[in-house]
Amino acid sequence: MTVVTDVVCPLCGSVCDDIEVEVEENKITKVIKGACAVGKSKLQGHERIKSPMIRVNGVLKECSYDEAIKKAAELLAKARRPLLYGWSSTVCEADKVGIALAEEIGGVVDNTASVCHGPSVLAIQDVGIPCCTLGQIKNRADLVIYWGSNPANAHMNHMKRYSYISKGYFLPGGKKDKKLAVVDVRETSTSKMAELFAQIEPGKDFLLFSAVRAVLMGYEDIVPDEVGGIPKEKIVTLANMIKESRFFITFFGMGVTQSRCRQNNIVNAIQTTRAGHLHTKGAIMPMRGHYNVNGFNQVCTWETGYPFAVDFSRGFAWYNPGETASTDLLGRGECDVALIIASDPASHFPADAVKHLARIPVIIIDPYHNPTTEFADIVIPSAICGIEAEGSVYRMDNVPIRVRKVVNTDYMSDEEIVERILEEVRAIKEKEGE
Amino acid sequence: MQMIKLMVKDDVMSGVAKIPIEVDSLTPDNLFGKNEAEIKAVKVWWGNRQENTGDLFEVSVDGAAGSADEVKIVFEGDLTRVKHIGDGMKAGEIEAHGDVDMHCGAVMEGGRVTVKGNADCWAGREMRGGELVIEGDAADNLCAMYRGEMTGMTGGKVTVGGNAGECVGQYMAGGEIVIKGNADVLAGYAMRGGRIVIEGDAAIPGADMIKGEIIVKGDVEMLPSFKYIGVETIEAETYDKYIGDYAMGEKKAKGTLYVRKK
Amino acid sequence: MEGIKVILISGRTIAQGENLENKMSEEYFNAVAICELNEGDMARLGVSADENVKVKTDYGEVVVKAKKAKGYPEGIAFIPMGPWANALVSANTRGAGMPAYKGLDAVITKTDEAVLYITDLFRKYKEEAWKK
Amino acid sequence: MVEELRIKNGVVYDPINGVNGERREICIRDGKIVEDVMNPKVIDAEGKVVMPGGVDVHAHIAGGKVNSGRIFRPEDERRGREPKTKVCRSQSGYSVPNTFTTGYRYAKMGYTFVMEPAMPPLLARHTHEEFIDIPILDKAALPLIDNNWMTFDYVKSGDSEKLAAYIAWMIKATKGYGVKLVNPGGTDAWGWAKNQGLNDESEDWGITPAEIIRALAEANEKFEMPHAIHLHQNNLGHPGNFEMTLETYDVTEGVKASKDRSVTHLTHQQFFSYGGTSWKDFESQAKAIAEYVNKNEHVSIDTGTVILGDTTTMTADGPMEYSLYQITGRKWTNCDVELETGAGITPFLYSGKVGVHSIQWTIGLELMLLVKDPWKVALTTDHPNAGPFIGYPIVISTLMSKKRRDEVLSEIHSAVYDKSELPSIDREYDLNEIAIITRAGTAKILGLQEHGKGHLGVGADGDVAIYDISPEERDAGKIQRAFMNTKYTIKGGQIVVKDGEVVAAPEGRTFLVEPIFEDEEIYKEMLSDLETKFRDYYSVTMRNYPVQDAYTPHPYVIKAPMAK
Repeated sequence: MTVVTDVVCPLCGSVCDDIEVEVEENKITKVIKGACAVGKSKLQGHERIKSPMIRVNGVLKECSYDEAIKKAAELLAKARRPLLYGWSSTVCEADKVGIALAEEIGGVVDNTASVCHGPSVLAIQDVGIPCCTLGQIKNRADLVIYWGSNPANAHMNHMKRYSYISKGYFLPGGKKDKKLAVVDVRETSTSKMAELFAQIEPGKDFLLFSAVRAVLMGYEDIVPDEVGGIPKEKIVTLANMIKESRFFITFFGMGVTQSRCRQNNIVNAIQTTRAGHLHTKGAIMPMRGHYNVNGFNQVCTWETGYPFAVDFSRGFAWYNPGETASTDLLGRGECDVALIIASDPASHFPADAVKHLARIPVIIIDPYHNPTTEFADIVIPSAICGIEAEGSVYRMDNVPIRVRKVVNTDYMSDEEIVERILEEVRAIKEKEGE
Repeated sequence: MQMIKLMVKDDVMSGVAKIPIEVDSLTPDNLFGKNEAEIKAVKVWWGNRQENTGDLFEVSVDGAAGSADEVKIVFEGDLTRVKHIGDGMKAGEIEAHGDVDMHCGAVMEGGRVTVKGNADCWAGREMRGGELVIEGDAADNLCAMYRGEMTGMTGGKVTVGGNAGECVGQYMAGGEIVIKGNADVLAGYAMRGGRIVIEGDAAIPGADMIKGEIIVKGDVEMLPSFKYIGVETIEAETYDKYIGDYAMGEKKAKGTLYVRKK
Repeated sequence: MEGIKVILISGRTIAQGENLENKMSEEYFNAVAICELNEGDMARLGVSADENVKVKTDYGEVVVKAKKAKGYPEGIAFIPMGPWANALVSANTRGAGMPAYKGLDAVITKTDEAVLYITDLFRKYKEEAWKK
Repeated sequence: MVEELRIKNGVVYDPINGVNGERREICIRDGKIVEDVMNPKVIDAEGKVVMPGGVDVHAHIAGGKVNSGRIFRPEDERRGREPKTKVCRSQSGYSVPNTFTTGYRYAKMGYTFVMEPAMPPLLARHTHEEFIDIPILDKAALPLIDNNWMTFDYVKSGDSEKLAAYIAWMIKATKGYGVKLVNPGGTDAWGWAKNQGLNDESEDWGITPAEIIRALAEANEKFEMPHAIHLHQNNLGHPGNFEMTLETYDVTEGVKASKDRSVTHLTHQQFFSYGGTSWKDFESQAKAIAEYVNKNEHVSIDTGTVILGDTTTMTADGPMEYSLYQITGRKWTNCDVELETGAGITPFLYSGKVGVHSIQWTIGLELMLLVKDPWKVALTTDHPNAGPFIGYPIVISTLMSKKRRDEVLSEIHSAVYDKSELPSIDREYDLNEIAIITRAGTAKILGLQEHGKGHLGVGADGDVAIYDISPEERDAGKIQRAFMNTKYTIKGGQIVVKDGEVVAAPEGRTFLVEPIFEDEEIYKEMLSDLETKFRDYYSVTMRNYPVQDAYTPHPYVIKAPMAK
């Protein structure tokens, strides 16, 4: 038995990197400290896909990696509108190869951000984002606002490591030195801890942001008595909490990005932070889901100029979520082959988009069986990044961390698999060119 | 006058995947002076490959034109996956018989596009001039900006016979949009100039606007950051007048929102 | 039996997160194929915990188990993020790339129909896909 | 296989070796300049100008804030896009191009080395990851070490040995090249939305920016570092800041350089050469700055010359970006980095119609024309702050042609005639001086001439730019075109650009400096202090912090022993 320290958790966007595990016979047998319940579950693993498979007469049959990769390359090389989706639960090194593959085949490459914080990115493209790393919050933020986000359930270590419950240089007393405000449509375990909880009517976030902004800008007089179910008094209290803080941070979740006004809720949230900044110091940050959803966005941006939903049909990058995001391509029935990696659109896309997966050839690369495997024609199992393979990931605050390889494996890594597919595609194209 | 008919071939849209055709090369400016064979050879993008127009469309040419102004292109067949109709056109006329896909009339500078059906997102995106008529509904981001730009439509006129989706005229700086039906959330978002008339209902119009004019004749879900000024009469109708958006600060809040009195 | 009108939201839960990579399991099914409602709404529907309800939107319908939960105002229902919630969501992203997963208008009725297990749900999708 | 190349008949400018426009032959073997070759591929450069590969001393080409600039400017990305070719990846962007494009465009201008001058240590991995994706160029990066709480502690306690130990650790941990300072003290104060002038004492730490600058300069000189401290001082971009600029220059006077170079390299001084009391009476004070540089040996500068047009500004100077955004009301991104630094980004349009912008444009040129010794001044646009690097050929042609300057002056805001010296300056750069401010001098400033950059002597890297222009050419348009697209660019002996097209895109190297701190006892004490910082205040563990070797697949390591 050996103890491995400083293990990086490959689960959510918090990317906790102080985890200790016990390894025995090439398996993580115990998580000693650092990980939350969800992280522990990931680190200790589940039932794996045993072998690559190809669907023959409706049934998945085991085959070799070579066969599966070759078949996948053939499908992709001839596709007219291929989609390469996922990329958030793998490392940046794999993402890079994926982008090169998309470019090679004139495909659309997109990651899970498009159904998660894609709208946040669109908002940043409108107005930018005053942000900071999580340690800055831990050391300075005396007002923490969670808006449409429930970290107690979705990012369980977040408050303890980085925000409300953590102790920092200028806030040695931890939560005694801080205030917590929560805006949500329902009571949550997070809202119960808050000094101010505004229970907003669904779909009214945009209005509430505008009201808080108007107060912060000095126009309390024009704000009506109630906005989105929140009395004016409470709106003014929230604005005053912002004004009186030394450093405020708003964390927002999908409660804001997925409801009415979507990306424009975030535009308004950012504008509200800018208005608060006229009085004090403020920052705002999306609560990113997958541990490397941000990493793909980073890599895709430096390689193509755009963070996700990039369409290479014409040889150069064209970016237009709403047209070039995965749900658009599947929901509108545009795409003719899909490669899915490190994600599960069958579980997370609207039914009509999922149904299109049933109509077209689907290649899936993943360590685990998941509902998308039900639709797959080619299944390629891979090593688990952060446990069996190493590489770069980007935390929700853009801090790059290298996840570790803790145990050995016979599975090929995502990076190797995609690289091999790319090589096969190039070989096919070269042959065609002759 | 020259009439060019382009009918999408049936088999093009009959596959399992409906792959969009992008026809920004098929504008009066570009087709003027070409004969039928030459038009058939004009390249259009179909997914990740370029094809001859003649392979995807039945092409017929009738009459002659002395300039692009005298060219009229008629699109027929299943147009629901035909994108960029009239994108960038400067002169002449396009008529689309049916529902059209995204970016219809985007960046157009002159001429006229008529859609005898609905138009999908980004119709009239960054429009500079000319006229766009959508007889049915317009989907979201009608006459909006491209991502990240601070300028949307700057000129021309757009009329929508039915309803319009979210963010009509986002970052609009000039020109006029008339919606006969309702407009979904955030019409005139971050508007900097020009005029939007909504004859039906509107939800939270005018957010972050700093200039320009929005007129709503139906019901309005108001933002909490507009200031009521008083009553004004426009074309013999009485309107409540608001100034905003005060969320942008008083110095910038120079947009006007008129709501017809019931 | 007449249904009730609700606004439907979805989101992550701990149990859903723990079984993210274990979706073909009983645990995931139990964690996700559910609809949380407040006590009043449960009573209005005439269902008790673990009885089945049918949830319907403009875009689809799905049968899930009703669960009583605290913290919700009347008229708000919650289905954890996952395939059952997504049966009710439109694939039209309204020019944003992102479906509207939250804030859907829905009608809930009590039902005797069974909750489809994940493989059955997707078998149904496959059949429907080719009907189109 | 031995790769050999002979460039014959070219007119060579190699200032480090005293070659000023002479017909010389250049031979390359195995990527290095050699005396002679046996079976070379021959390039006939008859009537053309031959220079060493360009060396950029300061351009923000990679890392967290550059990428944040790309992310929030899809409208910039759609300018200048090019489809993929057999050699090149797809290209996007104008002021914040994608990584591949950055490599191709520099190579087309004849550049082969670029210094990324601001790497937040906590985000260092990001910078190196982007480096891997910038083809052709050799690169290095300067970690920001001036707003770090560890630095503050040691400046406060006056513990210069531990400070030296810390910067040695930091440069190694980040795989960096030297010491970068950006608004020392002020960037940390921005954590509370405040800022600091040169002699303001920090409320939280009880030290002044001047003390930080002096201490880091002294710590840097404890090693034989190839480069001076690289300083973006306090008070950037404000009217009347030239006085503080001159005071800042004085701060490191008397510090003894450990090598033959300046003690302080002051970057993009255009932004620090402002007179007046507000934007209304704004004027150039480039002359005062240039005079100081002319008289003193402990400073070198680069210019940050303005390219008129739209660009993306980005700097670790968070408060400065905030004030810029307040002026324009355009989009604004800020990122504070815990215990270390920060960054701000906002788009900006330099318009010839605006008086202030027009004067800013003159200042960057004045600095280059008024500093007499070209070895002390380097051409930069502080890419992309004063304009994108692809504007260099415009600047070069403007320096070489008084006529062009007069043409521009007559087209932009007339304030330039009252508020700037530029209209009265007659000096025109020659090609030798251009070679100094774009490669020879910049290589010397960075200490790279000992490592094969900036010259064409035997043993140097086979990095050569061949410009299709006669040495006598005075036409600004022709000069600009020639410097925009080389006839040939050769990198490490390989032809990478031919007739303005990228024909090969090999991977470049990363240059790293390893300072060697000798006193183990002191080093251990410093490590123990650092462990406390990680345990209590950082959000990552100390073991996960240093940049792993995987991020520098082609390293070139320069050892920096303790100074004698």
